[in-house]
Amino acid sequence: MTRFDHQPSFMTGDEFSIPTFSLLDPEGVLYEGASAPALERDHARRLYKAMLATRLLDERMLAAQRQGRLSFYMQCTGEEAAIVGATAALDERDMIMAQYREQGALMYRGFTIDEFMNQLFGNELDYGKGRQMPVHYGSRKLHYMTISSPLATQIPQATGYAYGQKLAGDGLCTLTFFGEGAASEGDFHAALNMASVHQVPVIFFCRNNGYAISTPAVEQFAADGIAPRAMGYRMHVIRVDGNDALAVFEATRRARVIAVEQNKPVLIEAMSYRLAAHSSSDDPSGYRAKSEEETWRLKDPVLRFRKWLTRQEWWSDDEQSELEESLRREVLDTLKRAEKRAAPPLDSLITDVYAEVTPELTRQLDGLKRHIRRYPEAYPKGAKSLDLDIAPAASTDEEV
Amino acid sequence: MTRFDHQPSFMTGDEFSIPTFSLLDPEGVLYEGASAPALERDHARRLYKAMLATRLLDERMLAAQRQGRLSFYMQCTGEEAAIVGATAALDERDMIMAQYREQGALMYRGFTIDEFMNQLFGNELDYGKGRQMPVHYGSRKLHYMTISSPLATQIPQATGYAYGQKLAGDGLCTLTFFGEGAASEGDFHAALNMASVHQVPVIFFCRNNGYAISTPAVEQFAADGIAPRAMGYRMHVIRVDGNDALAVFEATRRARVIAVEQNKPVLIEAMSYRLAAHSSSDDPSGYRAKSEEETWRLKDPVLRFRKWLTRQEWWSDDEQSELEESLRREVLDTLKRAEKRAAPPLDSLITDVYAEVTPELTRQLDGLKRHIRRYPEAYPKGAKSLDLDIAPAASTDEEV
Amino acid sequence: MAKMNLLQAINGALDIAMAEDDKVICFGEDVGVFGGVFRATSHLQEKYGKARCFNTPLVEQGIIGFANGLAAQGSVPVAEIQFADYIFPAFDQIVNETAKFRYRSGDLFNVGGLTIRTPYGGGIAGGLYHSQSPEAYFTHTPGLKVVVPRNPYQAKGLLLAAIRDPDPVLFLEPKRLYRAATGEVPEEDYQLPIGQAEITREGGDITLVGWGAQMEVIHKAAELAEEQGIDCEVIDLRTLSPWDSDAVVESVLKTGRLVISHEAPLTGGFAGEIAATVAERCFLYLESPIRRVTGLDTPFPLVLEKEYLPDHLKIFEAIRESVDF
Amino acid sequence: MAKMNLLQAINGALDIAMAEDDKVICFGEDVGVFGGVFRATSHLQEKYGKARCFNTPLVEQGIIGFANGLAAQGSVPVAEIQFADYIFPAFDQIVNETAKFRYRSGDLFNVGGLTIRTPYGGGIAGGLYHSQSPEAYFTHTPGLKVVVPRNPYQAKGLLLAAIRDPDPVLFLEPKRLYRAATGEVPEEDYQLPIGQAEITREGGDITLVGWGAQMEVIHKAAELAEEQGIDCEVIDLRTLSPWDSDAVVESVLKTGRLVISHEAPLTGGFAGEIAATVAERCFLYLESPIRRVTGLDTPFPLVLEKEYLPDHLKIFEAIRESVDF
Ligand SMILES: Cc1ncc(C[n+]2csc(CCOP(=O)(O)OP(=O)(O)O)c2C)c(N)n1
Ligand SMILES: Cc1ncc(C[n+]2csc(CCOP(=O)(O)OP(=O)(O)O)c2C)c(N)n1
Ligand SMILES: [Mg+2]
Ligand SMILES: [Mg+2]
Repeated sequence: MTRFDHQPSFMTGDEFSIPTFSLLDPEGVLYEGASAPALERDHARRLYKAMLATRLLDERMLAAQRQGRLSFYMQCTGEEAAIVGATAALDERDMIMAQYREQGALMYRGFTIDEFMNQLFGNELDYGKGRQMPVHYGSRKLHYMTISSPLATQIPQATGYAYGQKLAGDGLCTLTFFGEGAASEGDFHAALNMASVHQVPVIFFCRNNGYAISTPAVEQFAADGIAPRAMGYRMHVIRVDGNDALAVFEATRRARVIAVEQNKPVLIEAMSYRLAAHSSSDDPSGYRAKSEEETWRLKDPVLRFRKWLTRQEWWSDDEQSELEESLRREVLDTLKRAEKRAAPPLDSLITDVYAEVTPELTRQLDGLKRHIRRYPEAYPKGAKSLDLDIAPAASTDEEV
Repeated sequence: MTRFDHQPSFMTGDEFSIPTFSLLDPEGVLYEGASAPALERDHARRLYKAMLATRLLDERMLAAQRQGRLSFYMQCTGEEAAIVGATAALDERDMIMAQYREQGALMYRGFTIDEFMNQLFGNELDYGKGRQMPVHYGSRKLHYMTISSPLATQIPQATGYAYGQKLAGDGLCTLTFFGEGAASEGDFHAALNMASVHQVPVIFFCRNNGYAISTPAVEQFAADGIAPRAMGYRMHVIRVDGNDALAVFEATRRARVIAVEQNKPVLIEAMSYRLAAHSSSDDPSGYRAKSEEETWRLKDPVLRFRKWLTRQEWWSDDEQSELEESLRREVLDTLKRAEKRAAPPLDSLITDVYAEVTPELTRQLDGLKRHIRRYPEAYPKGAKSLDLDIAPAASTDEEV
Repeated sequence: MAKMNLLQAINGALDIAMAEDDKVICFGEDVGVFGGVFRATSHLQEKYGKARCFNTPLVEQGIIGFANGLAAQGSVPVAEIQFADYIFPAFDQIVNETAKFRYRSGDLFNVGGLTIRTPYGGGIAGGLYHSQSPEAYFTHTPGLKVVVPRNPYQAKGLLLAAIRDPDPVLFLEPKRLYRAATGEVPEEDYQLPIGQAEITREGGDITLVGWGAQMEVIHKAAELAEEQGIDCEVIDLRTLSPWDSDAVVESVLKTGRLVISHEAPLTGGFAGEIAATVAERCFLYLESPIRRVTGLDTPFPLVLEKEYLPDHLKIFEAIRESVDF
Repeated sequence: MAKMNLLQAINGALDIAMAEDDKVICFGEDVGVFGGVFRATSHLQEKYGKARCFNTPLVEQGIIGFANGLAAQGSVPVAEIQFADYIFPAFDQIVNETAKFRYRSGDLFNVGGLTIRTPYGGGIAGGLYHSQSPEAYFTHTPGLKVVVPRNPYQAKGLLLAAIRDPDPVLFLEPKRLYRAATGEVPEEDYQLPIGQAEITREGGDITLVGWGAQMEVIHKAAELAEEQGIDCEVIDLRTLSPWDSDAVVESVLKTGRLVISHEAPLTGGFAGEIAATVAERCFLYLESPIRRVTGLDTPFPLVLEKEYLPDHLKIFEAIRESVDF
């Protein structure tokens, strides 16, 4: 099997190139020679609506953050096709393990605006009990793993999760989203190697959006993107135009067949661009040109898919304005409700550290309660949770 | 630059294959079409002598371990060509950062048998002051970084070291050896990616010897070896027959030119086989067939190179027996001397933790000294270091 | 009952857990065909198949990342880290992920099924990198449980409890005792409680606290003390996190004296936590300063290991000093 | 002298170190063009070129592995880890490599040139993963020095000392104070001593010990106490490893009372080490139990951060209880 060569020749990877799979041109027209995937009208409309809703939610919540109503926010803007397109190609019960910028996946699966808001405001209805920063969503019923800030940790976890699915034999897989920056972490290498060795039904979905905060992709890796790394694991790989929802859908659909039917991992690299700032704390003008952003704004993935849908006569301008209108209203109404809700109860400080609260934690909480009873004004949320009356002055603390 | 494709096709790495560069056939004859590298007589003889000396040292020290004179040992057996061939292609001042099985590199550079023995017995002359297990050699003057047991940690360190060399502009590089098992660690990915991004003169030399303790390469990775991973970093890569010293020499010589002249990292994968047990604590009969070992024994790298040398009339059977004889004698004599030497002094427990001993460590050592003075028999080495008389009975403890 | 060494007890516990529950899956470096470099997983692949007991690639962060995902999925992974010295590449997966999984998701998801087994400790001529006792890095990490058995009987009962515990458990195995410690162990299934210390010797003059391999050393010191007429109460903590402070406090309220011993370096070691807690809670009852007998504040040495280790003589001296205070 | 905030002081120290010595090299995630997400490395790339101040790929284990190698080569790397919460992927490189490099080689090689800078601590609505205070993981690691400045003046002088120190230093920056703390700072080069605590307020009734951002909180508590006629002595440890136990012991021998405060969880936190040491060395002088005012034994919360944090009121209560004991 070994092929011998008696001349010392070095290779570098430039011997081959990995094309970018695309179906829709910027005008939403199928490329010549391309065939549309089997995507039915209702499915396509659902995909589109989730993209649009994600865009609108992001716009509104960034504005809320700017108004000081929210401490922090991260937008998916520019990458909606990659996220929602991939999600639409999955079985609803497939596990999704995302990085943080993938709210579109939840939107597609039916996370309600209420549910988003409760997390964003960390109120008493937040599934995460107000413990994590905004955008760290999770949903058990929607098979969406709660987001964790440390980058790339979810990638080997996805390999393990999928291994469990394979043993369970339920024909499901796991898809994990991550950025091209996170792919530099050691956990990435661990995850892909173990997945290929252990033959696991997992889809590694890399959102290559050109930046990791301020670090451009050329300072992140020297190769032609992330895709060539798959070769090092003998793993199926495809690169796709991340701004083309149709192509992303089709690539993911096919990847899923490989994953589930052959128990083999697949790497998908979606080429896109982070149109917004990294987060509400970031200002990209310090590290990239506006003109670069403008070029990408022309490739808007939401618009491109809308054009295709419209051409299919599956979507109309009227529907568009109606949906925009109703979504904006829903977001605003929900926001107002969510921000007024009480904080999680004081006990949530010590629950879920262990399955059962330990005696030591009970002791610590008791001490804290005694302390808050002595100084209720200093701890308005804790005092409220303990039903203590506090002077009205102190409560302004809560109304930021 | 992006190439678009409108058909969803997956790649896996099977699109290309990486040949194995070789020059000498098992009989030590140059393959047809192969040309011998510019390796002069004295250089070739030095290379051979180091291979042979490594083999003999390993044989003798394993025996010593079996006799209970040494706590632990690891052999290089089967991989001498890969290690010594690579080292012979370097500048003497290039830094070598090895894993643990690369004593051949030190042998080539002139580490004396005395120096080996002092480390193996951790005596007062050991540069490492008796702190690390046997085979954890280091030599500042020979530019050989002290071995560290945690696997793969030296690989990103090599990238950093080489970055410093590049800034210093002294035309040197770093070569780091590691096993195909260690290449699974996250540090491997970190090291190669950073080296290619930061354009660093480092040679990543992977000894693919088929096993990581009991784990065969097929359970370590699914791809065709380690070499294809270079493609993921757009890094120069060559695979070489690790049992062919001439090919290893030539591949490394050329890699070094790329590293030093272009400031680019290179990956070399040397295909070989760990002929011995993993270490003196291991018994391979539990996980691999004797017949497999036999196949590889036929490819003995030391013998193959000897045959070539002999054909060149650069080596004779007489020289062989003389060298074997004198080496065996030297090893035995040195061993006897080294094992009798005193242990490092008690103070070596607390020195080198920081550049200067801290007050707290002085306090701790003082306490220990007081304790040993009270119970000298229980701590023969410490007592000796403190010049305490101890009853003869206790001292047997030292003569294992 | 059968006479077993500590490795056999662990192997037996794994065997029972795997036989009982298909969801229990054992993996790690060399744990498959070979049964682990110490042979703790011997024959498990033969019995339960390659899908449930297998070698992983050589990557600790991957092993624990994989294990976290597998546990979140509902399986019951028992991951082996070959030496505790090599657990650090997985530190992020353990400290930032395993420990915080349930809390951060508001209990939507958890990795409670996970058990991480790893051999720790010195006294085997292992030098810096085959001797470490890293427990204190983990006892400072809420969300983890840390368990250390002292003998074969404890090992089997505690490991079975750890595997079935609803929280992730780091199970530290005293490798010096793997073959050295033998004892009578029931062949059937049993569990010992997690979170409960055990008084292994009753006495009234002074309390000695430790865990794992150090218990043997402590008992030896207690015997030396007995020869001097000092009556030691000895407590094996067994679980270091969450630790049974009440048991230790109660004993010290009675004896008024405390010596704690571990192999890890003094500064920041877990003995500091115990001493601080007990000094606070037993303030009016302490008759002499709490003494910690530990490793030095250095990496673990090789040739001078005997000098470095907190052996029975050093503990005995501390007992004497405490009693003579 | 100039009025500066803590970030500017750090930036100034880096600038001086780089100007003085070509071997000083700064790198980490986003530290290049952008100058770091907190802007601590602003303008350094402009001034000293891309070879000496640059972005790395997003891989902490690589950053520290690279830094270890670079330091071993003789350069003076100053590596930034973006948040202390993200230092754990580099834990192996720090604990097994950085800390043991000199010792294991018998001083043939060392990484003494290395400084690791990283922002730590809570109070910025950062939740679990932008708030941690991981110092205790490192103070249990012989071979490392751990330094934490409390204000801009300290930050500049200590950072310059850390960069020039012959041992590797973990330099923890209180990010809550980055912009919040301002003060007069000399524009020229100066160093403050590593390994020496500082008495920041003299008093006779009780000793309060802390470091970093917690000093501000402790001083506030001392003022509250003063209103009640309690005269506090306050000590900023500044260096946590190796720590200046003599300074603390001396103070407690005088006051007889001690309160220690940090944000990290109680169990296994560094306050335990201090309490254990002082309780032993001041046994006959302590007039009340040593109190630790710390974070809870849980991950760091978000919405209930105020409730979680060891604020001035909690410290004040501990002072009162200690004095009233
Ligand atoms: C382990 C770790 N290191 C650093 C960070 C800080 N950080 C948060 S996001 C980010 C950039 C991520 O870039 P990428 O993976 O490309 O995702 P994108 O933001 O572009 O979607 C960094 C450095 C972190 N969260 N975790
Ligand atoms: C981080 C770490 N994990 C595990 C080990 C234990 N260990 C020592 S050698 C070894 C196998 C290494 O195999 P490979 O890299 O192929 O080198 P080889 O022994 O074949 O030369 C293992 C698992 C270690 N030393 N360090
Ligand atoms: Mg990105
Ligand atoms: Mg190998």
